[in-house]
Order: sequence, then structure tokens, then C-alpha cells
Amino acid sequence: MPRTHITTVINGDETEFLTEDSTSLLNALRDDVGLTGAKEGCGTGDCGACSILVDDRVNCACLMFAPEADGTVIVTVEGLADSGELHPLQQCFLEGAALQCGICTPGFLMAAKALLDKNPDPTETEIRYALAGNLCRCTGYDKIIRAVQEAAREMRGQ
Amino acid sequence: MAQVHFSAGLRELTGGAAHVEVDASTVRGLIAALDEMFPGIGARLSEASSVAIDGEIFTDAEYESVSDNAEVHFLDIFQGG
Amino acid sequence: MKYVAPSSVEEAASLLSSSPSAQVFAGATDVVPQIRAGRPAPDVLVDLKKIKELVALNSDGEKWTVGAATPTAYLTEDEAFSHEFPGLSEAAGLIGSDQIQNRSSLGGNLCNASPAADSVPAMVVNEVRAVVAGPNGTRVLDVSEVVTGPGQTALDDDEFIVEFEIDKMPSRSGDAYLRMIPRTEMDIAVVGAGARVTLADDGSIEQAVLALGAVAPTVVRIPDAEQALVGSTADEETLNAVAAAASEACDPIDDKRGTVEYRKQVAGVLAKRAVVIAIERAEQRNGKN
Amino acid sequence: MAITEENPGYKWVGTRPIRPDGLEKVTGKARFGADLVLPGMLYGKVVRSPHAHARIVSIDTSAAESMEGVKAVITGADFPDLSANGAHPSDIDVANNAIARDKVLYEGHVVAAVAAITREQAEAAAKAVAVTYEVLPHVLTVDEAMADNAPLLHEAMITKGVDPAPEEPSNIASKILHERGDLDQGFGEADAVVEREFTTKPVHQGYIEPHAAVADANSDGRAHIWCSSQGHFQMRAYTATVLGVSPGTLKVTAAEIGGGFGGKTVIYLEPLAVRLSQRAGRPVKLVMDRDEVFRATGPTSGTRIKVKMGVSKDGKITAAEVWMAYEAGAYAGSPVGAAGMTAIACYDIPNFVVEGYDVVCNKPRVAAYRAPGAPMAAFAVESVLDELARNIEIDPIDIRLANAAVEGTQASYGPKFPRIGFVETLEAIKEHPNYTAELGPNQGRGVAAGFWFNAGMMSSATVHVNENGTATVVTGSPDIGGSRQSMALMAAEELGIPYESIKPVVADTETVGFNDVTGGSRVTLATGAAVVDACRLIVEDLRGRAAKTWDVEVDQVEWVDGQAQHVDGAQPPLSLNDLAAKSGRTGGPISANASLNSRGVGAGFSTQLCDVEVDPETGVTRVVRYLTAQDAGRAISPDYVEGQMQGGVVQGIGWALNEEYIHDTEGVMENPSFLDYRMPVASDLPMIDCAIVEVPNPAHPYGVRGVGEVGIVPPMAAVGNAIHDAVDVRMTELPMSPIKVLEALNENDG
Repeated sequence: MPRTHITTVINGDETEFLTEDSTSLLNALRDDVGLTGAKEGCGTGDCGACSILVDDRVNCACLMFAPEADGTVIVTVEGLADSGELHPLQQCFLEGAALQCGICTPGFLMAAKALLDKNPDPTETEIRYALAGNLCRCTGYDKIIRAVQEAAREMRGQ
Repeated sequence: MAQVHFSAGLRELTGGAAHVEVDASTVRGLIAALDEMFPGIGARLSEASSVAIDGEIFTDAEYESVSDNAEVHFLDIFQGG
Repeated sequence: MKYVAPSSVEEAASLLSSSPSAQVFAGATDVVPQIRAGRPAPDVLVDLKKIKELVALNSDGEKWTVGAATPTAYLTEDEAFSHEFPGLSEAAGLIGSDQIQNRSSLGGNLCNASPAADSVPAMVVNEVRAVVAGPNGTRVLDVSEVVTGPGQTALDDDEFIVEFEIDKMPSRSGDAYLRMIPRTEMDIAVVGAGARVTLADDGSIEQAVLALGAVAPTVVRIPDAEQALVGSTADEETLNAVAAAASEACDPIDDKRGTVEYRKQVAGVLAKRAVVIAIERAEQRNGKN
Repeated sequence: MAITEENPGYKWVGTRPIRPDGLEKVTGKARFGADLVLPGMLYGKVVRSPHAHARIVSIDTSAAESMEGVKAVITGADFPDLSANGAHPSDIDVANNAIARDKVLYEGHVVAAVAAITREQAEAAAKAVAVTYEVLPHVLTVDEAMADNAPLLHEAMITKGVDPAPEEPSNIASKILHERGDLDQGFGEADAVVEREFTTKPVHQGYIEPHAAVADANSDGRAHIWCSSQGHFQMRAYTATVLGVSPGTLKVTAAEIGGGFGGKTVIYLEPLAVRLSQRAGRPVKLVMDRDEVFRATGPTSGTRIKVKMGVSKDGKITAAEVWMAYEAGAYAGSPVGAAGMTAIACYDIPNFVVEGYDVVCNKPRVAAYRAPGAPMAAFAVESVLDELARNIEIDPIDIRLANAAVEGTQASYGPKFPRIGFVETLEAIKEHPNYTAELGPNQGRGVAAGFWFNAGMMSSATVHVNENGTATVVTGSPDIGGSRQSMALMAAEELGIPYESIKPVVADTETVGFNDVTGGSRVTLATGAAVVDACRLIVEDLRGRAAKTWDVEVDQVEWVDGQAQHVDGAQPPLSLNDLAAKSGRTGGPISANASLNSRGVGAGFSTQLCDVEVDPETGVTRVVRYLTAQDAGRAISPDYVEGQMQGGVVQGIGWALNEEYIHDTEGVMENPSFLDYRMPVASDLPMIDCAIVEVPNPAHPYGVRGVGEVGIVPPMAAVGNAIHDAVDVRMTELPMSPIKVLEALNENDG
């Protein structure tokens, strides 16, 4: 099968790669582009560990065919920190012990960023529903929700 | 003299005795003495994964010392998760 | 498997007719898991999201048009649409997480033809129409005519839905959609119930449309319940009649998500509750119309 | 909030700094099992049995071998037959579970594996491996497996723990029995007796990272393995057994592990990856997809449990009778032994019989899942205790206080308890505002308690002091829940240098001494003790070096706050930095090893309070408030102690409400996905309030008790008791799904 040439912007960099049409965007990012931040937990859109931003909207990379990325702007967890300076969400996850094993953390960070970009002052319930697509088995979610609340406060300058 | 207690599962090998006193200073000595009292129990006891001596649980306890009138229990195998 | 992304309806239609196992998709939130579970991948996958008309949400004051591939997130985020069709917006918004919402579409949810699809009961009670394109032009179907059974639609292999037409919400009307899932998110509906009511001047019910999901091969209307409501003020007794009629209208199965008894009983409960919410919304709109 | 006795004024232990390995995890740099890519690496794919029970008639790999890009195909025949050379039965089971030889015992059992250049090629080749089976009748539940003349999984299985041994083979692998006092007399003295039967379904650990392993083998069989596991030394041992090679020929590097909860203490992919790599002459990566994780990796047992208990009207438990049957899955080894020991361990009961059976059935082999065996038994015992408390109208905490095990209590499983903190956890719940918070309509409150032994086992640690006085702490215990931080906190406390100047490292099997698995809530206790011992050896070394520097006797030197100080102040103090900079002069590099078989394991107790709201018309249950009180002995890292408490509770809530394996009549799992295997999502839950209770374990340098597991023991009963309080139905089946709750409500009204 001939491979398709894809042109995207990933984490601010013009990025081109070759892929088979049937390859998921997740596998393309991990195997062809070499960004292993997004993780596969299920491959069927049920766990959110592969969440990335595509044109500012949070998506499961495992549900997208790699060719769909052509011409889009993608942000993965590797692109969250701005030249070494951690994003407030990353800092608050660290300070709030909002991760244990860390496999779900990249997905949570991207989903939380998409939420705060849209809604800078979400209630606890709004955060819980916005993050319902991200499964975590270690933390019981408590510290993750608190870390997002703290990051939201900081980003609002409070 | 160490106080050895048998869980119900082992009592079938001790003719129903739930508790005996044995003169031994190590777990290895204890098992040997018990095997004399109740032939065949020795193998079963070494299979048990852990031994409790005065409330403290030891795994691989053959060479552990047993103080005078210490309380000794042989426990089933259990595994951490 | 080959991926193609046509930029016009015509181009998509010709692609579909040129390859027998070509398949259209928008969000693929059902297609990918099915392929992953072993269903053979089509030779050609036609991505509809690059066709302008299919990713659009417009109203001319008389009716709304929703592109078939429009992510459901666009509907829930559109205040005007969600204010006019709260039930339909809720139903579309219940399809999975934010990640899924940014890809799932009314076209995909309808054409996947799962008996438990969340958007379909809400579309049925709002009498939504589907504009279907094919090699010899377009035709319009009522949404209730599109799904013919689990995984089956009335569309030919080389047809696909371009957009949905929804007449503006009648005055003194309100809709609602409720579903039963064991968790609070990320579940397939065990039972779904959509309702739309229109009130008469005196506040009694002039018209009611009720539809149930996940309790039969396709979405089912409940004519007996609709009749029971007309002329009533949805008092306790009438609502119990609605619940009984809803349970009666079900033809559910036992599966890994629910039992026949459970679906019948809860269909009545949700139908009743959906009617009450629809009436409240109709009364609120009554004030503003 | 922590209820602490005396705090000895630690500088670092008990603080909440940022964990040393957190940065990599929030930036996507952390390397998990599936993230590794090696030059020339192939992709592997496993071929699994579609049948629950069948004999393998033949495997034809010729078609697969000839397909494009395929570099290796292996079957059971590529591995030594351990049963032929008298290996230990448990090793034979490990090998047969890794890849079947003549019989497949569950749907998903491995029969072959392939390796190819691309994923797609590997998947195509796996489909092309032609296996012919002779399908056999199967048994799925303990009832089916224990029935007379049920189809046998293992023709020669004679029940252990029964004397005289039965003549006929059966599916019952072993029996356990605990007995004390006189049951009839006990029940005779009771004013209230309740007897209930409970059933629970298999549930999965649910770690978000599927199993993954990369192997790079030479033709002579030596290999380097990267895998995400709870113990790479244990993986090395099991893999060596299955391959029939010496463990020394295998180097295993611990990748970051994406959750385990006991399920990654056993091997699945490692031996397959090594053999594929050896045959192909190139590295091979094997990663399970979620479907395979559910079908073919150990859930914990489905169970049937009968409990009968009696209490006097003043709340004293006079007698308890517990009968248990635990599914072991394909091979012997369910956690019924631990269940038998923990079932009534919270209480001082004069008369009891606890009887349990380990029963094989045609399901994936059971693996450990957080306090293995204890949660199911606690669901039964704590539900019956709740009913008894209502019968004699006594507060649920008071009835537990009236029977609580304390120091010196003869535990139901044998020995007397050393110092324990169960009463303190009960009091923490009773004094908490949640205990008297107002309840709304259809809301209810439930209490439940739980016990877990915790484990010690073996650990090794090495500490190196760098030339600038910072230090590296090397252990072999994979860090799932923040244990690197605990190691660094204890080392900082011992050496008296800042926490930030310590780098904790999880090293591979060739760089540090043997470490048992990360499991049994043991790492902070046991590996922590090894780190403390190594640090204390270094402090002695430093005192000697200071003495040499000052030309005094070593007893003139004390180590205080990270400095060598002369007892009379006759010399300016020497910091670790000073001594490390001149280490060449005083004997060379500063480092120390410590290895131990850990002693002084401190048992852990947890008491929990759950408020639920039940929709009486749909049977849906929502948890609206949750409080857990747990004795940590000493919380070295409170952030991560709370994390273990909250994580255990939420896994318990999932187990209580929606999680279950659903099999069709053919023994094929119907819900092998995160969609239909319903684990709790963020919107299902409230915040989980934590009360850390600290009753220090006298036998540990920092009073540590294991905290990883006991949190999962009480939740199912706490939720069940809360549902009963809300809508007056006694749930005896897990999960307490909306369907079952509505059925119970209908029966109540009917």
C-alpha cells in the first residue's frame, strides 16, 4: 500500500510524515513522528489517554485516521510547556500530587487545557464532566480535580 | 518451651490437637520436633509460606530463633496485590 | 484501505458509486472501534468533514440546517440552537466525552443505526428531516424513516446524508431527552426517552410527540401516550398512563447492558419525566413567545 | 487531617514536596513499556484461543511464516516442556499460562505468536496461523466447577488441605480452614443471628496501561528486556523459568509502569518477546490491546460466600461462620487463603469457623488485585454486621468498637496482634463531621471496616554520595504510586541533607540487588528499610572519615543535621559536602549497600463512611459523600498516602456499583472494553475525604505501615450498607447495578 504524505504543524513546528491511510493518528504520532507523550489505553476512544488538541479542540488521537491530520494544527503534551516553562496545569499537577503512575496524565493535561481555554472559571461539576472522558485508575480523581481548580485560579490571575 | 498453635487445617495431622508445647530454639528445630510427634507434618509445615512468632510474621523462617514460651503459628500462603 | 477527503457533495457521491465497499464517515467514533473489533475495513474511507455544507449550523428564522458531519459539540456550544432545542442539544451532547463530542455527528449517530443512539429519539420528536445525496440527486427522508433495523438504514450504498432540516420550534413548545446509564458519562443508553409538547392557550397539552430509544430494533413512537396527553394538564394519572403506554410500546432484548423487564419499567419512568421537563420548557417559552 | 501521636520533629518525613520523577510524567518524557523504539525493531502479535476449553489438535504456521514482512512465528513447542523435567508444579502452571502446550483453558489463552516488520503485517500473520481445536465442555462458576462429575480442567488435581486426601480428582485445588471455640455454644448465646449468601463477579485491576514488553535477544539466548511490571526481578525469574535459561542471562530494565494493582506481578509477554526476538534476530515489541488485557490477564476471583453471625444484645459478636468458594481461573491459586485469614480479622470473636475452597474454572488465571481476596470477604462480613447492628439497634461504629481487635487480641488467623490502630480509625470516623452530616431524600449512610496484613519480603538498596555531597539512592522497586519520593524523604532525614539533593533511581536487574515485587503494600516499609540501613552505614563511614580528618576517636564524632560535629565542639563541623569533596583522602568513594528480608511488618486497618443517593424509580446509585480513615503508622509522604487511600476507595466503589466480567454461555467475555466494563469516571464521584491515622509501627525505623492495599477492602460493604440505609434493600450480589437494585426494590414493594 503506498503511503500518504501528511503536512501538519505539531507543537508549533511544521511537521511532515508518511503514513498508511489505515494507521491511527495516535500510532503515527508515536511511531512515525516519535512523540510518545500520547498513550494508548484502549484504542477505542473510551479512556482518553491519547487526548491531543487538533485545531484547539480535544480529540482522541486513536479515533482519528492519520490522513485526517493533514493541514491541521496539533498540540500534544510535549508542546504544553513553553520553552521549558511549565504550563500552570503541569505545575499544579506536580504540586497537587495529581498523578501517581502517570500514564493518564498527558491525556488529562490536554483535556483540562481544552476546558480552561473555553471556560476559565469552571465549577467542580463542570470540571468532572469535562474530564469524564479521561479514565484514571490510581488517583480516584480527587487531586486531579483540585489541581485543575488551582490552575484555573492561577490562570485567572487570582 | 515454645507454644505452637495449629490452624484448623493442620489439626487433621495432629490428631485434633490445636496447641502443643515444643522444646526448640529455632523454627527448623521446631518443625523437626513436630515431625517426630506427628509424622508427616514436617513437609506440610515447611510448605506454609510464613510463620508468626510472638505476633511477628516471617517468610522463609527456617533459621529464625524461637525464644522460650514464644507463641508460634504456621500461616497459609498469602500474596500481596 | 484508502482515505479520501472530497471537498464537494458531487465528488463524494461519485467516489461512493465508483467503489462498492467505499464508506463515508465523519467522526468515526463508531467506525474505528468496529474496525478494531474485527469488522473488515472498507477499501475506501470517504471523509465528509472537508465538505463545507456538511459541517455547518445555520438558521434562516424558519428552519435550522445542520450539516450531517457537524461535530455535536458545535450544537451544544451554540446558545441559540440549544435554547430553541434544549432536548435535541442535550441528546447530541450526551454522546460520549468532550473528546468524542468534537467528532461525533448527527449523521454518524443516525447512520450507525444503533438502537441505543442518543440523538435519534430527540430528532424524531422534533420531526427532523434528513437531506440524502446520491448519484442521481438528493431526496428528503424523515429521520424516523432512515433507520430500518440494527445496523441497517434505508440509504443505498452510494447515498449519504448531507444535512438535517429542523423547522423552528413551534410556539408554546418544549422538548427534552433523558437516558438511563449506570454511570454519569461514557455509557451507551440502556433506555432513552425523547419528548416534545406543545401547549394550548389554556396551558393544557395541544400536541405531544414521544419516542423511545434502546428498547426496540429502531426508535419507537408511543401513540397511546401521545393521545393520553392531548387535552390533559399532565396530571399524575395521565403521567402514569404515559408511563404504562411507554412500557407497553417497548420491544426490548436482554443484553449485556440491560434486561427486558428493566428496560420496560424504566422506559415508563423516563417517558414520564421527559414529558414533565418538556412541559416546563414549553411554559417558560410560553412567556417569551 | 492526621491524628498523630507524638511527632518526633522530622525535617523531611511527613512533608509534601514535589516528587522527583514528576517532571517527566507531566511533560510526556516518561518512558512506559510501549514507548521504547529500537533500531530494526519488529512488532509482535499474539494468537489466542477463541474457546474456553479445548485440546490443541494441531497448529499450522506455514501460511503465516510465508507472509510479507513476517520474521518469526512461535508456538508452545518453541519452549521447554517443564512437566517433562520435573519442574515445580507452580512453575509448570506459569509456563502453560504463558503459552499453551496441549490444552487451552480459557478464551484468550495464548497458543502462538508472530513478529513482523509492521503492525499490520503482524496482525495479518496472526490471523493466518491455523489452529485446529477439539472443543471440550467448560465450567465458568464455582457452582459449575464444584458440581459432581463436572468437566475437569486438570485431570490429576487432588484437593490439598484435606486429610485423608480424596481419591477422585476434581476442580477444587485446595481447602483452607480456621476454627476456634464452639460454634453452637456461640450461636446459642446470641440474641440476634443473621445468615446471608453473597455472590461477586470477577473484576479487573483496570490499569490504564496495557501490558507491554520489548526484548532484544542474541542467538545464544541472552536477552535484554524492557517491560512495565511491578517487579522486574520477578519478571526475570518467571521468564527464565519459561525459557528454561539461567536468570543471569536475562537483563530486565523497568520501564515506567502505567498502573498494576497486583495485576503486573505476573508475566504474560516477556518470554514470547524473547523467543520471537531470538528467532528473528531483531528486537521485538509486544503490546496488548485492551481487549486482550481483559480476556487474557488475571482478574480477581468471582466468589460465592455464606456468612452467619450472632451478637448478644450488648453488641458482642458471639459466633461467626464463613463459607467461601473463590474462582482461581485456569490454574490453582485464588486468594481464598488470604480471604480466610482476613474475613473476620478486625474483630475479637470467641467462636468461629472459616472454611474456603480454591476452585479452578475456564476463565483467565486469577492474579493479585490489591489486598487479594479480602474485599469480597469483607463485603459479606461487614454487610451481615450492619444488619446485626440494626437488629439490636446499636450504632454501626459502636458495634465495631465493642468487638475491635487491639494489641494482644488473638487474630482469627492465629497470632496475637502487635500494636495496631483499628480503634483509632473507628474513632476518626465517629468524630468526623461527615458522620452527622444531614442526609436528603433517598439518601443513606453506610459504615464498613477492613484489614490487610501488608508484606515485608526482600529488598536491596545502594546509596552513592556524589562529590558535591548530593546523593543517589538506587533501588529495584518499580515506583507506581510515588515510592521514589518516600525513599528520598527517608534518605534526606537519615543523611541530614535536603530532599532535593537526593536522586532516587529504579535500576535494572544488573545494577542493584534483588528486590521482590512492588506489591503487598511493602515498598515504603521494606525497600525503605533497606535505604535507611544503607544510609546508616554511610553515616558510620562519614563519622569515621571525620574522625580521621580531625585525628580523633570516632566516638568523639556525632552526625547531626547533615554534619559531622565534634562532641566538645573542638573542631568546626564537616558537612557531607566537605567530606565528599575530600573522599579520596579518607578512603575513596562514599557508598553503601543494604539488603534485607524485611521484618516488623505492620498490619493496616481502614474504616470508611459512604453516603449514597438512590433513584428509587431507576435503581441508579450515586455516591454523594465519602470519608476514609486509615492507619498509615507514619505517613512518610502524606500526598501519596492520601493518593493510595483515594485510589483504593474508588476502585472499591467501581467494584461495588458497576464492574463485572460478563461471559456468554460459551465462556467468551462479552464486555472486554472500557465502554462496557464500567470503571468509575470523574463525574461519577465526589471528593474522597481522607483521615490519615498514625499509630506508628514499633518495628520500623519510621513507624511505617503499608498503605497501598487496605483502602479497597471496605468500600463494597460501605456502599451496600448505605444503599440499605437509603432505600431499605439488602444487596447481596456484586455489582449493585441499577438493574439489581431495581429488582430488589420491586421485590420489596411486590
